[in-house]
Amino acid sequence: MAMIVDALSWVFLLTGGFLGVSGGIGILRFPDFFTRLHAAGVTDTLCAALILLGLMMQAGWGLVAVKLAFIILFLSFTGPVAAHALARAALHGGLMPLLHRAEDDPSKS
Amino acid sequence: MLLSFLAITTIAVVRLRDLFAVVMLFGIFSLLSAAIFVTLDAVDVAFTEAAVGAGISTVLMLATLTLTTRTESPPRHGTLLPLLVVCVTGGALVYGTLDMPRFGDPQAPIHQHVAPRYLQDSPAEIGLPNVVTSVLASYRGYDTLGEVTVIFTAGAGVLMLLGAIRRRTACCDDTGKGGSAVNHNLVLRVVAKILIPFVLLFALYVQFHGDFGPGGGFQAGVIFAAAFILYTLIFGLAAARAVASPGVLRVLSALGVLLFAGVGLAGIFAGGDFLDYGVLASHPVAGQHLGILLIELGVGTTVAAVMIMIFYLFAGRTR
Amino acid sequence: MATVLGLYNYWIAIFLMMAGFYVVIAHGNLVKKIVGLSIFQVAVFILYISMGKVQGGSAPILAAGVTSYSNPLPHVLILTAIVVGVATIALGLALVIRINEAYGTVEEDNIHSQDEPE
Amino acid sequence: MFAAAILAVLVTMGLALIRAFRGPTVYDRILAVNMFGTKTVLFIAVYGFLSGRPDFLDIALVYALINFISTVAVLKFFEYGGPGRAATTPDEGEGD
Repeated sequence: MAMIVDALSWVFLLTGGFLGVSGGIGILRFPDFFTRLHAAGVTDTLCAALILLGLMMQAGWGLVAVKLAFIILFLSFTGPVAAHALARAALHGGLMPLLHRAEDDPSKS
Repeated sequence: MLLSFLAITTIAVVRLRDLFAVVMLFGIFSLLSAAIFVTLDAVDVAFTEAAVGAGISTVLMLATLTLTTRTESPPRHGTLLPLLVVCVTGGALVYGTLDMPRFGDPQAPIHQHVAPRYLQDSPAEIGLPNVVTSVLASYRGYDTLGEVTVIFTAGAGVLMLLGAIRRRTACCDDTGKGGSAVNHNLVLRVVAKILIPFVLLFALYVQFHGDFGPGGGFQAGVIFAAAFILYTLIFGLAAARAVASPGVLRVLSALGVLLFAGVGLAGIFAGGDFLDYGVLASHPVAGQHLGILLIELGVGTTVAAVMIMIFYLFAGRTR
Repeated sequence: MATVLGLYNYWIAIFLMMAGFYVVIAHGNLVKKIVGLSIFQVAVFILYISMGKVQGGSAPILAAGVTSYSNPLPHVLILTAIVVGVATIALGLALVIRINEAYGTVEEDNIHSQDEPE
Repeated sequence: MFAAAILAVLVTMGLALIRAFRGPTVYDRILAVNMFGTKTVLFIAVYGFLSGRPDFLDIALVYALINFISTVAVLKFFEYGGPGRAATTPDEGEGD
């Protein structure tokens, strides 16, 4: 049982790390702001949640796990909200999505 | 850790650009330095730097930027001379470090003097696990009282500078608010409503848990202020003023300092020295606990009140 | 090589300090100067904290089973210094705002040139 | 394993940093800072485990909070400021 939890937490940590890096590459490589927001906003929350979940499994029950749960809760509230506010502000500020480039580009965050 | 350092240096180099970007980079800079403090075992410091450097000062700088110009005018005369001065000073300092003990050396002089005493005796004398708190509040209580007074004075100074001319901006203050997209953003409002109570609760936890883990009055005060800043940002200045009016804040900021000093005086009246908490209760350790709790409360009150007050003043100018 | 590694933290702190110093003396914009000032402050913080670190030590919060702690004294000093630092910055920014109201600019050169004709 | 996670986080931090330097628009910079903040939270959490004393997650919590607040603050002030000066906001704000 302990080994399963351990292996699962490793999987979570690694997946989280991979998502983080892919988000980082995305924020660097994508052509315009909204696609970058898409890359960052989606991966960011999931990556954080996965890594923290992995840590939670390593920690076992206790105050540490509860604190980690709070951080996950907090991040999953604030991350998307910040991304949403950012997209709105950018649209409001006159930044238009890059529509003509390709058909899969119009990014909704 | 070395990587983070490297990143910092690049930031420091690249930061010479338009002011808005400078402030954004400064936010990153604070976050990075706080992460470095964590790796250097200074968890309390990281706590404070996170809340203060990344939070409050970035917000204040942004407020200033909206009041002044966004870009820096390029013409500067003679960058060569300052560069020379800086290089010479830096060279001298680097030369000075050659004599310094190596990083992390346990035999360095700094670790031989008072620190071992704090580490060894404070469990018996104060009885708190967090040595930083016991040094801050008890052994170095005078210093901390001085710091709190400095903060109070700074708050009074900002009040003098920015609080005076309210009449001209007062008209816009009422009409111009509530308009922007952030204010109308339903998602933000709802989430903020959910989050703010938890933030306040967390501030209280930090305040009273500071004896056992990282935390204490300074950090709790700043977090408390951060909650109010969030409220002000989303619901507008008038709403925040209705919750915590500037008058109340002024009284509170003074009250915190007075509480701190009052605990010190109580020590005198109880037969000990100024800021000697051992005499406040029947048992010295219990007295220390009580004293530290009270002065941390004083610190927290002052810091929170002054920070909120400063933010109100800056925000009041912005409108 | 050991020297370089052993002093790396200090050198980075000095580099940051000098960067802040350079911004303060070479730039005319007052907001920029304040940013430089706070960089300088953070550099001092890092210098102090690196001096307090003990190799193999742990955060100075007493716990069972941990024997070596980093030095708590610099932490205390810097803790209060940070809060005082932000108070200083707030005061400085308030001054900048008032200067901007009085002169209509935050560039040092423009302020000087406005002062001179009087 | 923690080391791998922390390495991933550090790499992401670096990438976000590059975007913050280059970012053509202000929003790119805000996005990069926000992302950087999240990664800092993760860094601190994982580092706690790496160093064997995972009791200091309060700091990570504070970071998450501060990061959110500063993002909101940036957006707020940026909207008020608009591209030019701040002084002209009242009518603009009402118009929305």
